[in-house]
Amino acid sequence: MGLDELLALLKTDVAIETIAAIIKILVVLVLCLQVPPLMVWVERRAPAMMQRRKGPNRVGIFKWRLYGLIQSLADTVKLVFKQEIVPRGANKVAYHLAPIFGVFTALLIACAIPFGNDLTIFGQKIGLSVVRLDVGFLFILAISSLAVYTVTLAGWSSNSKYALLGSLRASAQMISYEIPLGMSLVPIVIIFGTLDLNQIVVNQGAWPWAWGVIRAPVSFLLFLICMFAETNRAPFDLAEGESELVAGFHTEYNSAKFAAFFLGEYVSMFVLSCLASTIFFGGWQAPFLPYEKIVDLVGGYAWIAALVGFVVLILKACFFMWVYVWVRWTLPRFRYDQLMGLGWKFMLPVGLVNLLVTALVMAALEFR
Amino acid sequence: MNPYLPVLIVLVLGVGLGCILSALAHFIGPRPLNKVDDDPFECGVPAVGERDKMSVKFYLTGILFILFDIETVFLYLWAVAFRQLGWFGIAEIIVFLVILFAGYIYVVKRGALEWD
Amino acid sequence: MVSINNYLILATVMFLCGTLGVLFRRNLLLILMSIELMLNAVNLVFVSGSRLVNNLDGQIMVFFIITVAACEAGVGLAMVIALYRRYGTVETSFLRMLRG
Amino acid sequence: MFYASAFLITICSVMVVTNRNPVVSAIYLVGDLFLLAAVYASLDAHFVAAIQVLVYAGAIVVLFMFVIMLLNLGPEGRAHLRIPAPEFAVLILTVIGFMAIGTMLLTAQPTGVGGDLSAAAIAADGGNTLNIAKLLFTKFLWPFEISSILILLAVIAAIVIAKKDKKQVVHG
Repeated sequence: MGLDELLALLKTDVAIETIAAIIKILVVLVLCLQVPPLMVWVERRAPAMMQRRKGPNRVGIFKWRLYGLIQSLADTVKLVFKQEIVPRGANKVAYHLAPIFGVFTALLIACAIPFGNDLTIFGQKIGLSVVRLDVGFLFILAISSLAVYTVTLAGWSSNSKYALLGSLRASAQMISYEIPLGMSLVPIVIIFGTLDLNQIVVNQGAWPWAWGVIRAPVSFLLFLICMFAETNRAPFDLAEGESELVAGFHTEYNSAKFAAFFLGEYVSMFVLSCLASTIFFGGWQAPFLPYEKIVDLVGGYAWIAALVGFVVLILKACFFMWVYVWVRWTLPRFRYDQLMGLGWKFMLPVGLVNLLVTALVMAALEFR
Repeated sequence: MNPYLPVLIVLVLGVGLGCILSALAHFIGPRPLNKVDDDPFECGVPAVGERDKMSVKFYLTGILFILFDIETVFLYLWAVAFRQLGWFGIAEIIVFLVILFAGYIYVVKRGALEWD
Repeated sequence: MVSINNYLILATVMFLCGTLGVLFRRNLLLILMSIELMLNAVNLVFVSGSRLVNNLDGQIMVFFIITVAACEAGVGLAMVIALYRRYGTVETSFLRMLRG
Repeated sequence: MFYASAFLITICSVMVVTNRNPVVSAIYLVGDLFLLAAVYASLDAHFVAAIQVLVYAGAIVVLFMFVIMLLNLGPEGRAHLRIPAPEFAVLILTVIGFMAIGTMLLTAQPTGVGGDLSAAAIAADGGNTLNIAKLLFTKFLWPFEISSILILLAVIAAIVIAKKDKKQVVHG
């Protein structure tokens, strides 16, 4: 086969689509795998900064310490080389399955997030998310509802009282906050009239006063609270209240499986941050700079504009990641009855009222 | 191309990643097990007694979750067709929500959401 | 597209598994799970049939079936819990003795 | 694609029914439901696929898990090999019923009566979810409202049955 034929083959629709899909998958995977080590570093250095201490800064390769960044690397290596201990009486199937659930649910949600506007490559329209579905939102909710199994299976299988208690608490918390999470997003669907995440970003535009956070502020607050609760992060980290439950559902996990839990947790934090930016903060839209204008500015190269959008989205997500850390070291932990009360007795009614008010206002504006 | 094909690929990669992490420890980590290594963790004290039975509260939360979950799905369906359905749709959903809210009030009144 | 018969065969296998579970398992929870399996077999028939005759009604039926299944699971499991609390077991062979 | 998932679904279904440990059964049930969602997706029924995972795998089976954990159920003993006569009759009847349906479908292949449901046609019409929504809130208005009453009743029933009354004597 000659070179020309090969090039012609590469320009067919199927080939372009396939190559684009592979690239997108790789980008998402690589991006998600960068998050945990970086976040571990941030979570050590940020509180150190807040509490006026130094934090880990000793580990280095030769003389490069990179402000303690190498510590994450060292920890990863350490975790992998640790002895693996499966507790006696543990259910093997469930015990080995739990961390896997955690990793793949987080990665699957990342698939639905649009990292840029649609690109046209050789006359083929390519959406910059791994998967583009007309059930977009529901896909995310569905996959995130599977994340409960990580917690349930891990706690149940490890044959330990602490783990079981921690997992029951954590899973009850996760399912309780899934309802307000779902409800907080319904007004967004009403306002933007679509379940497609990229369409929502396009409809928000580049002007911050048209973004979701301004049009549906109550939804944003509900979503923010649910974000913390779904990932079992402070102030909702009762599942691993160190003083009562040792480490919660992953008490009996060690070595690389423990690392897998970490990976799942941080990736899902990152994905939820991306989601929050996408829905409420205009996603890949740079503030005050409409997409067309960026395309003009960079001389008509749409892919550079898409790259700008990608960076903008990551920056927005980083902001939310910072909020995660910030809140963790600022707010005290909730009590369990307060936590469940907040979810069921406050957020659920507020979510419903928010939904109805949004619907009535939109109806009054749109159907005369 | 089926839109779910990339999802499948990521699913396989994700599961593979989880498996690799699990397997790594299995093959790299030191093997010999101490006698007490695989004891369930009890803060260093030998484990006592059976696992306790759990409060039925968790179960009640579970069932309420299912039912409100379905309600949310109905709400999404309505929200998607919001513009096509118009005021008629709003009237329908209000009837729907009123009926379910009656259930919610019953739940609260019966104290099924109290954690003591 | 795969022929409808294959979907029906798959549904049959699932339904039979469910039937076997309901008939021969002694654990009430397993019986409830088997019922879910049977309901899913029915759902599969509905969805593939909806595609076959090009009519969305089948998919809406599935939606209602899922609603009913959720309610059934909720109430059924509540009964399992109540029975367990009363008699300390969920084995049908024991509960059968309750028949007057 | 279909054959792979069909094969796995069959295995999972058999495992659900035959496994002695309820939690492991529940795990296989999740696998079953997830694979079924994949089959629905391959039939372009995206909405049904999504709620299959959201409600079935993400909620109903979680509830099963909760109950199993709550009651702390261990593996059960081997089932009796003796097959009671009435149950055997039911089994035979089921097989015969399925064979009847199969023959019916083989002899009279039903053909399209409604609109076009191919992926392209659905996309042109605003997507699977929108179509289902429109149908649900017009043609299926009454079932929709009745299902809300059903949910209400289920809430009340579940709480009445499962909740321990303070007045009642507490067993165990």
